[in-house]
Amino acid sequence: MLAHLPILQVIVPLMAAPLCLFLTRSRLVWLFALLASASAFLISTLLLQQVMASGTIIYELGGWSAPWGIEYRIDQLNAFLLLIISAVSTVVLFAAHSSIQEEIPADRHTLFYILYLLSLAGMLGIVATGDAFNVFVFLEISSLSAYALIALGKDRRALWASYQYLIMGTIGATFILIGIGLMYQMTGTLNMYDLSQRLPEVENTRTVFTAFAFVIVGVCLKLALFPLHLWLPNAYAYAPSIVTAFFAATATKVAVYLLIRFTFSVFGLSFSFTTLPLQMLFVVLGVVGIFVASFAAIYQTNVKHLFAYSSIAQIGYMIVGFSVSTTTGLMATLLHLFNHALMKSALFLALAAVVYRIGSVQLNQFHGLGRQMPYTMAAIVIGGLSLIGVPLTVGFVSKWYLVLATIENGWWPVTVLILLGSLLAIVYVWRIVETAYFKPPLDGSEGVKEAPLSFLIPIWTLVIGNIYFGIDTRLSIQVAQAASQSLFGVSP
Amino acid sequence: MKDLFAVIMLSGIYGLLSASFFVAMDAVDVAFTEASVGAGISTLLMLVAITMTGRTEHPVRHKPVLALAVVIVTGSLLIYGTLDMPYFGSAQAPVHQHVAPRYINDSMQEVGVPNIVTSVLASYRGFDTFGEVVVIFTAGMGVLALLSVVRRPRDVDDVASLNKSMHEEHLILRIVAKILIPFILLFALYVQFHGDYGPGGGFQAGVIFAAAIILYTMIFGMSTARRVINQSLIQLFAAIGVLVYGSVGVISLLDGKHFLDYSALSADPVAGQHLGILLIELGVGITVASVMIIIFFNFAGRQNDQQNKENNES
Amino acid sequence: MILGLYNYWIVVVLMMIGFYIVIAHGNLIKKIVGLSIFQTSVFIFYISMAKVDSGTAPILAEGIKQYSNPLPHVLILTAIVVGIATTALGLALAVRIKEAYGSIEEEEIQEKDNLDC
Amino acid sequence: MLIAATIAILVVMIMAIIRAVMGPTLYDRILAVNMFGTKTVLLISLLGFVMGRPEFLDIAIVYALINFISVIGVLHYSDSSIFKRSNEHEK
Amino acid sequence: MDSVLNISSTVFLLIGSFLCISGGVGILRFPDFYTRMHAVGVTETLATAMILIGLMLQNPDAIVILKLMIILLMALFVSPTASHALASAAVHNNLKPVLDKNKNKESVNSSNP
Repeated sequence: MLAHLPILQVIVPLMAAPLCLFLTRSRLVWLFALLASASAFLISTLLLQQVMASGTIIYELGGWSAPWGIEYRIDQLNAFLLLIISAVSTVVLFAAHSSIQEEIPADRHTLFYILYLLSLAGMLGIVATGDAFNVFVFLEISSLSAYALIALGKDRRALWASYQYLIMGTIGATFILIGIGLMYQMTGTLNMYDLSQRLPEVENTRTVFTAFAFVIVGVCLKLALFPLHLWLPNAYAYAPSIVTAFFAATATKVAVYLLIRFTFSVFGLSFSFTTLPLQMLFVVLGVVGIFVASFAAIYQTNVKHLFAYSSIAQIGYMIVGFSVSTTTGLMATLLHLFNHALMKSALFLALAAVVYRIGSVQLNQFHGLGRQMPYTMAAIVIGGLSLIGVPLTVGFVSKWYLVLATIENGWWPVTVLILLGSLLAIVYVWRIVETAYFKPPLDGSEGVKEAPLSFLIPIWTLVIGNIYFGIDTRLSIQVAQAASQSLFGVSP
Repeated sequence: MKDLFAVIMLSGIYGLLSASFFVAMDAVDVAFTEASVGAGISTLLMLVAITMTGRTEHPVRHKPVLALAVVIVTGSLLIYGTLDMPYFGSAQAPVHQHVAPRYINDSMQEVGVPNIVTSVLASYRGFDTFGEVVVIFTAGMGVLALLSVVRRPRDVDDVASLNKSMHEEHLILRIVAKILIPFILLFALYVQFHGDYGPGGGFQAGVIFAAAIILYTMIFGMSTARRVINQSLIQLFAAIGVLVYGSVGVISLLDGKHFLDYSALSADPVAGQHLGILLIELGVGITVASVMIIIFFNFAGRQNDQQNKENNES
Repeated sequence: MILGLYNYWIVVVLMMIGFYIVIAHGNLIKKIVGLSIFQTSVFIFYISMAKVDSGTAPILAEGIKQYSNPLPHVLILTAIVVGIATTALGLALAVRIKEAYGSIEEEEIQEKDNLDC
Repeated sequence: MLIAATIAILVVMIMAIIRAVMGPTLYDRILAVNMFGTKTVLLISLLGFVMGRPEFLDIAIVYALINFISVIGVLHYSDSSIFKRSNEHEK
Repeated sequence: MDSVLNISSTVFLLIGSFLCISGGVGILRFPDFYTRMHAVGVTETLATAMILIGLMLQNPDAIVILKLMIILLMALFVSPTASHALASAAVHNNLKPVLDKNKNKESVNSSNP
């Protein structure tokens, strides 16, 4: 069965989703979904090992060789992403059963798990596949389930946020579809590897240029890159907390993956970065994004909003690393993908616990929570420190490599700006710490207790991950380095 | 145009027009689908939706200058991109030179199905189609999550009485529908199993099947239809369709072949392909039909509920 | 012979009409209509590129030499399904928004949201 | 001859679109759309013959069916209370 | 024999096209809903039948003729039913016909139900 791991990775959650309909009790469905997600995690670990040991794995679906059939092509980059997604999903799902009791009506529980699994399968499918059109199909699976999941939020604003996300997401997906169509028209193939072989011949045509523009804009819409980020804060803030924790840690990462895949592997480095002024554009957007989003985060009163804006700022860091387009820069981006997934899932899960206990994430409800929910708030503090980039947390590692990469390239001003951006993070994290620890509890909040273990276990798993990977960086750096080197190796 | 009803009628016409265009462009399978989806199901859904959301659009207060600019930039970029394209209809285009020739020349030996679109859809790119089935399943689950209402038995009686008064006069419609519906169902089966030889296949058949049920629902009323089709049963059917498709793939895995490699199904590879395509098309058909019915029932059920509430208030 | 591209230009114009409706109009249902026009135009674009002069539908029959390209047809079959799925979900959301906010105009909803905050 | 008939049908289709755009009443639009639908059925059948592959008439059958169903649907849902109320408004 | 078939097919197609066009003119030119409906309803069924019969004469293939017959049957069933449903819905919702010729212009505008 080991040879079939690439496909099992996707179809295990995919087939588990419809099976959920046959189970009757909510708890049973939860266990089943957890099982499916955990086995996806197991598979991705094995896959990563295989890839690190023996290099790229190619799996031909239906037994048809590419480019006639669809193939899965797992290299270090995909395997790394698969691991991040399935790990976060499993940990988050662990807390789901308690969290959705409070936030979602009982008759929707089964549907919630089904949509969650579909969304997971969709993301895994996007990452695993080596076929451009297959990306579009799985993108839609994950997006459609995301729209429905966000709309399950309690607040009526969840519906409106979900609708806006639907419009933006569909425009993005359609742009990607147009881009794929244009590429197909010039090369006659849909397979990514084959595309990368055949695109150089027609590289200087206006059609390929347009195709590139459409794909990039479409991906950036999904990515919530700075001027196209408007859908994200509300979608994250009003979705059920579990959904927020899952998406904040994974959805934008998948989009970053697509950006890297298309620019580096499909179009090739020389086309993406020398023919077009893309590098400049992305640095500027990334840096502006960091500042605009961080300032916006400072003024938020809803903590979920605050962290959502902080996510946009973190995407800015990833884009800066990406646009440096050296091995170190890309490595910094990949590390930040991993680290950001760790911290944001921990932070949003902690918020889920807060919602479970006090039913709100308004900052003015946080008074005195530091004493009432010590473990949860401690997790938020450590996550926040990680966001800032304090040494001994994961945030430090990726910021460090990012700074290194920009210095290597001689981009001093960018380095300074990145460090300034981190200072802004201190401000918004401090606001939470101040309210939670230095203000007396509100009247009538005496009954607030610490979150139950079903929350604390996953939260602290992630927090310990945050610290562990901040100290022992071997694993994450080794994989990120291998991945970024392979990307530069494939397309010189 | 401020009247949404007119907008929807025109978009239905656009669906019909584009479908005729697809026929002219030799894409008969696509035309088949677009006709039943673009002009049929989606128009219907939009209509049901506007009965619930209101029919007129409010005038826009601000001038959409920014939007216009974005559209003009995007449009000119696309026009710019077309300049280096191969001419329309040219047989020398790369599209017709790479990949596709194998489908046209060899699919008969490799898959053994005259309709090349079916063999590419179900075999060469069978995994895309699996994705497609899952997309439609996701949509069904999403609509359920958004619109399903908990039904109390009293409401059902209200609906029944309301429907009775509404439909008693449509005697002619009822009789014609009674004659037509079995025929439509039969035709759906024909489309389902004739997909190998002509335009058609699981998706189109599923939509036509669902269309027959929708017709029945509209003419004989929601509660009558509910009595025929059990809501939770139809959900299970939607899941079963996906599972049928998936298990075909899993069978080939168990046989040591790659996922969705139909040659595992039979000793003779071409016979295996035939069997595999038959099974997965069946899976597609079941899921599509049941999801379409789920979507329509939930929209229409919601609308019935709202109407009842209004009637009770007034 | 630049006219050999006329087909694509018509498609681009249609696409942009749909796109304009999506981003410029405030009515939620109309946005969805625009979205489906936008997507359908992309489908037309794909199908036009599959056409070969004097080719016929890609269903094998005796005595026909030139077939049109079947691959875009397959892709678009999938894309149509995605399109209807999006439309259905979007409409469902619009219906729920109407119930929750009492309006399906973007501006009014935004105003009500600002009041909530 | 087939071509001539095709062109005639296209002309009629344009006429139907004009009526659907002009309205003025709901029923005019429905009538126009219904007419457009039946003409599409004819157009598809004719196109099959023009292109020399008349075996694709299945599509025309589907059109005829879908057209009927959508007209019934339009009538069914235009009968519902919201439309009546907005109609009364217009009066 | 062939030429007989061809000529008769041409004649049928011509009649069909003519009827179609006249229906189209009717839907554009007539003053109110009921008269437009009458123009379309009367011509439509016959036009469809004529064109389909014309097509049947063109092709000797049994399956094709069968399919055309099915379409024809469908048209014969469906068109009148749809017209009937449409007209009865219009009457039901108090759409008034324009009866007086002198008032034509105003009534077209005020024929909103």
